Amino acid sequence: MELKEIRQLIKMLDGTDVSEIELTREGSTLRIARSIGGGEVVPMVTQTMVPAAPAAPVVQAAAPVAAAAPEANKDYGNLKPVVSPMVGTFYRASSPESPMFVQEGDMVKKGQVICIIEAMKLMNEIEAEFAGKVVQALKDNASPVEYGEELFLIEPA
Amino acid sequence: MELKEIRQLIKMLDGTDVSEIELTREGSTLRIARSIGGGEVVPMVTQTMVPAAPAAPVVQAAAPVAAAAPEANKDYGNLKPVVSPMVGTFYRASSPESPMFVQEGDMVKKGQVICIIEAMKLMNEIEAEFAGKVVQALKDNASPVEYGEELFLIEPA
Amino acid sequence: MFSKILIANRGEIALRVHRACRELGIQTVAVHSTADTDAMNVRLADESVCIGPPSPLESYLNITAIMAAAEITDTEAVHPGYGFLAENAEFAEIVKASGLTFIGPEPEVIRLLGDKVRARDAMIASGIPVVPGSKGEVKSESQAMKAAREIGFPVIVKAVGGGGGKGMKVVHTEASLINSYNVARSEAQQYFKNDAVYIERYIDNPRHVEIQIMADKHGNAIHLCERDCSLQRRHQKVLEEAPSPMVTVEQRKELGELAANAARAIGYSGAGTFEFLMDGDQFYFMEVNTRIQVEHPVTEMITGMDLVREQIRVAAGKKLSMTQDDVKINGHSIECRINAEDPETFMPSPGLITEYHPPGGSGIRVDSNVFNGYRISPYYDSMIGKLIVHGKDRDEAIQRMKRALDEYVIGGISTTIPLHRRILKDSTFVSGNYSMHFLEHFLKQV
Amino acid sequence: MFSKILIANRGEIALRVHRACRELGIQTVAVHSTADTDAMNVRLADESVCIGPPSPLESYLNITAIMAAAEITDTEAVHPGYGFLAENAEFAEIVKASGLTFIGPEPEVIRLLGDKVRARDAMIASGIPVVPGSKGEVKSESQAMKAAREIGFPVIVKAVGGGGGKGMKVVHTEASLINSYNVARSEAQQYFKNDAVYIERYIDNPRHVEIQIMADKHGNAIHLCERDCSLQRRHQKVLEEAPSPMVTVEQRKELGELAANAARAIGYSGAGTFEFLMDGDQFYFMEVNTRIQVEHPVTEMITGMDLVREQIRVAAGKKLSMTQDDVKINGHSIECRINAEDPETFMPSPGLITEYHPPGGSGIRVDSNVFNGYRISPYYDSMIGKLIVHGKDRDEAIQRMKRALDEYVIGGISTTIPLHRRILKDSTFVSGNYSMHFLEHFLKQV
Repeated sequence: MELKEIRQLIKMLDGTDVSEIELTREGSTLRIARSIGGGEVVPMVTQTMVPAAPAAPVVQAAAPVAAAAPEANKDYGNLKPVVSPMVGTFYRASSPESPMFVQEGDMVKKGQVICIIEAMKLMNEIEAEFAGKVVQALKDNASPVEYGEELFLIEPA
Repeated sequence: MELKEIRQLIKMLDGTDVSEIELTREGSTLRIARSIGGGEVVPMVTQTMVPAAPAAPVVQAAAPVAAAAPEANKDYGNLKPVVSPMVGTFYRASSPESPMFVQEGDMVKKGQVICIIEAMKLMNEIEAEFAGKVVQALKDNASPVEYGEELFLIEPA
Repeated sequence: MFSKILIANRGEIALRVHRACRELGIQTVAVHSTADTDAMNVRLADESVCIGPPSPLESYLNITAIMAAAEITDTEAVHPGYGFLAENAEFAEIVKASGLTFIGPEPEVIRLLGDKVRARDAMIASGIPVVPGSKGEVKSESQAMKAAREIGFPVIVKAVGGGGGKGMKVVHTEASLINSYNVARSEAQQYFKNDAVYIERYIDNPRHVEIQIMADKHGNAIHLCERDCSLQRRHQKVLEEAPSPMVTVEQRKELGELAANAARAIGYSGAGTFEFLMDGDQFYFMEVNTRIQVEHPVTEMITGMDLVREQIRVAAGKKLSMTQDDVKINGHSIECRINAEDPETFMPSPGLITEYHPPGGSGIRVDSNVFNGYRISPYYDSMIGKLIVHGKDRDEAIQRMKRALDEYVIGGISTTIPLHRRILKDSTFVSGNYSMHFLEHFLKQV
Repeated sequence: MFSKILIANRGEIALRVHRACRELGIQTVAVHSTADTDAMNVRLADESVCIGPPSPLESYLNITAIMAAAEITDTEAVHPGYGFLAENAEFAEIVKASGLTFIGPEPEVIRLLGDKVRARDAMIASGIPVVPGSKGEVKSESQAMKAAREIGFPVIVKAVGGGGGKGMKVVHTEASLINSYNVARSEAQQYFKNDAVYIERYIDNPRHVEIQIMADKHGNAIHLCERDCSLQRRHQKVLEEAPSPMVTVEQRKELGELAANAARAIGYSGAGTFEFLMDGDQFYFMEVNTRIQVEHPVTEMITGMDLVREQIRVAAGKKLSMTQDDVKINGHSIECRINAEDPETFMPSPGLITEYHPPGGSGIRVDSNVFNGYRISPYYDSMIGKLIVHGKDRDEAIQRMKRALDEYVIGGISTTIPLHRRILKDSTFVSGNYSMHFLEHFLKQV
C-alpha cells in the first residue's frame, strides 16, 4: 500500500459518516478510525466472546431421523403438541389396510388412541392426553421418532 | 516501514478528523491514535476477555521481583509514575557511598537523572521525563525491576 | 467390519468408543437421555437418538428404547461401554436375538462369570489360585461355622450375587460369626434379591492387581500385563497404574498365562479383566469383568494395543492383531480419575463448567466428555474425565502427572484434582509400596 | 542438574521447554514482551520478567534485556527454543561469558554451521553427500558461468548468509545465468547485508528429509530416525511425519550414521538436525539446524526420547540417556501445524479465541500455548499450536489425525485446520509418494 493511496482513502471518507474502515490487501492491513460529529467519541469496543459451548465441530450429514433433537418447548400459541413417550417407529394406522386412527380436523377424546409407536416388534398404542381437535400431524406414517419428539398438534377443546 | 514514511503519515492526518490509523505491512504494524477536538480523548477501549482466561493454575510462590506484571495504568490522581524503560537492577545512587539522586520531596527538572538501572554491568541513567516533585519512591534501592515497572510517583510541576 | 455401531452408554466411555469407531471408519449412533442432549459424544456422533428422560432406568438401562434406537438407525453392532448394561447377559442375548452383534463375550460366558460361585469353580478348574473358601453357598449357621473353621479366621462372608462391598462382613473370631452370617444374608436379600452367601479367607492388607486379557472368536487369547488399582476409596478406584510396582516379571508371566488359559477354556472373546488380591507374593482370584474397564488406558499406554479398537475387531470375527510374543511392556503409565467432587468431603459437585483447559504436551492423554460451558448433571456418576500419563519409567510418569495436574484448569465446580496432587507427593505412594488401605489412612492424616 | 532455567522464547515452544523443566524438577523463568503478559507459559512459570514492548527487536531479540532478566532472577542456564536467538552465536557466547549455560552447541559450532560454505566443507570432510556446487563463494560473472557449466543446469544461486527462500534464484539455461546471478547478489545484500552467493545443482522434485541427532559433551552422538517435511508452502513446513514413507531401513541407518559421525567430528553437543534433499534414492546435504525444531515431537513419539529433556541433561554435562542400540522406531507419527490463518488465502487471522477445545483420547498430543479467551497478537508468527498423533503404522496415524482434526474446536479466528483435513484425505498424500512441490499443486487444484 502506498502513502498516496492512504491519503486518497482518508480524503474519500470526508463528508461521509463512515467511522472506521479496514482494508486488507496482499499481506497489508490498513485500518482507519474517525471520530465524527463534534467531540462525539467513537469507542473502539471489541465485543467479547460469549463463553459458549463448542459448536458441533463436525456437522456431518446425519441421517434424517437422528438429526433432530427433541424440540424444546416451541411456541404453538393455543395449540399443544403430543410428544412421543418412547423411541420407535410411528404408525398412524394399525395396519396398512386399516384407516388412520385420526385425520387432521378430527376431534379426539382424552384417552383415544391416536397412533402407534413400534419398538422391538411391540405395538404401543399412544392415547391423547387431552381432548381437542387434531390440527396437524407432524410426522409421516412409518417415520422413526425419538423420545420427546412431537407427533401431532392439537387444539385443546 | 521507514521513519520518513511514518512521519509523512502523521503529517497527513493533521487537519483531518481521523482519530486512529493502523497499518500492517511486511510483518510491521503501525498504529497511530490521536486525541482530537480540544481535550476530548478518544478512548481505545479494547474490551478484553475477563471470564475465560484460565486462572493461573499454579500459584507458585514466585520470586518477589517476578511476581508483579507491569502495572497497567493505575489511577494516581494528579501524580504521574515514572516507569522503567528496561529490565535490570534499580539503584537510587551511583555508588553505595554517594547520596541518592533524588529524595522524596525533592523537585526535579526534566532531564535530571533520578536513578540508575543496571543491566549487564552497564549503568543506565534514567532521567525525569517531566519536571515536578518526587512524592514517592516505589522501589527499594537495589531492587530488580521489569520493563514497564513503576519506579517513582511525581507530581508534575 | 461393521459399518455402523450404536454406543449404548454416556460420558467419557461413549466418546472413547466413538473415537475408536471413527479411526476404523465406522459410523456411530449415540443414544442419550434428555439430560445429555448437548454432550460431546452426542455432538460428534454421526447420528443420535434421544431414548428417554434423565433417569437411567428409563434411558441408559432401558433395553427396549436402546433396541428401538438400533432398529430405526439400522445399526449392525452395539458397544455397551462399562456400567449400565455392559455386564447384563440378558441385554447381550437380546442384542444377539435381534440379529445384531453385541461387542463383548457371548451371553452364556457373561452369565457364568457373573455368578461368583460358578466363576470360582471354573477358575479352580483352570488352575487359577482362589481364596480358600466354602465350596459354594453356605446354607446354614452350622455349615458356616464348619467352613470358617476349615478356612481359618479372619474370614469374610460375601453375597453370591453381590458386589461393591454390599452384603460383605469381615469376621475375626468364632464368637461373632453367626451374627455376621445372618446380617450378610439379610443384606444380600435386600440389595440383590438373593440371600445366598459364601465364606472366604479374609485378606488383611492386600493390593488390587488385575490382568487384562484379549481373546478372539478363533480360540486365541493373550494377556496384556497387569494394572495395579490398590488406590481405592470405599471400593471405588481413584488412581491406577501399570505395570504394578510390586509385581515381578515372573509373576506377571505366570498370572497372565493362567488368565489367558482360563479365557480359552471358557470360550471367552473380547476384552476381559481378571481381578486378583495380592497378599505378599500370593495372588487370589476375585472376579472377571467381562467388559472394557475404566482404567483400560494405562494398559494401552504401555502395550500400544488399542483395546477398544481390538474389541470391535474381534467382535467382527477378526483374529487378534497381536500374538503373545508381540506384547512388549514399554515404560509406565498412571491414570487419575477426575471426579466432580469436593476433594476433601467427596460431596458431588454438579454444575456449569465455566473454564476448561486440559493439560497438553508429551506423554499426556485426556479422556473426558466435558468442555467449557458443559453442565455436569446430577443424574449420573461424578467421574468427568481421566488424566493418563506415560513415562519411560515410574518416576518419569509421576513427574509428568504432577506437571499435568498443575496445568489442568476446570472452573465452576470442585474436582478431585487437588486430592491427586497430594497423593502424587506422598512418600508412600512414591515408594510404590502401598496397599488397598493406603488411601483411607492417607485421608485421615490431614 | 540446573536448579533454574530462563526460557528465552515465547509461544508453544516456551511452554514445551517449561514442561520439560517441570518434569525434571527445575524452576523456570519466563521472559515476555508486554504483548504476552497473559500467555500460558508466563502464567505457568515459577517466575516471569517483562523484558520489553511487543516488537521482537526490543524484547525477544533484545540480548541485553534477556541477560538482565537472567541476572535478576539468578538463572543458571538459558534455553533459546527455536527462532529468535536460537541460532545466534553471539548470544550463545554472551550467555557463556556471563557464567551461565547456553542450552545448545558451543558458540563456535553454531558459527561454523551457520556459514553455508564452511558447513558444506565440514560435511564433505565427514563423507556426507552434498549437492554438486561451486567451491565456496562465486565472486564474478565469469566464475559463475564456469561453475554452472561444471555442475550442469538447472542450477540454483543462493546467498551464503541466507535462508527462507530469500536471495535464491533457479536458473535453467546459460542465457539467464548472469542476470540471475546479479539479482541474487543484490537481494542477498538487501536481506542479509552480505552479497556473497554460491551456486549448486538445482534438484527439481525433491523431498525434504532431515535426520535428528543428539550428542553429549563426552563425544557421544546418536541418530534418532528421519523426519519427512516435504509438505511445504513457500518454504514453510506445514505437516511433518516420521519415519519418512519413502526412506528405506538401510538409507535410514546409513544417513543416520553419517550424521552422527559428522556431529562427533565437529564437536557437536545437544539436539541437532541434518537437513537433506532426497532425489530418488540420492540424498544431498542442505544444512544443520543447531537447535530444537518445531517438528521435534514426531521424533519423540516414535523413539520415546524426550528431546527437550535430553537437551537440558546434556547441557548440564550428563551423558546421553540412550545408546544407538536403545533407539527403536515404534509406529508412525504425524504433526499438523495449526496456524491462525485463513485456510485458503493464508492471510493471518489474529484476534480473540472465543471457543477452544483440543482433541483428546489415545495417541493424541497437543502442543499449544493458546486457550479460551486468549488473544492472538499480530506481532508474532501465526503458528498457534501443533497437533501430533501417533499410530502403530502410518495408516492408523492418518485415521487418528483425521479424527482429531474433526474434534479440534478453535472459535473466533480462522485456522489452517480445514486445510489439514483436506490434505489428509488426498490420495497422493495417503500414498506417501509426494514431493516438495505437492502442496503447491494441491492448492491450485481447488
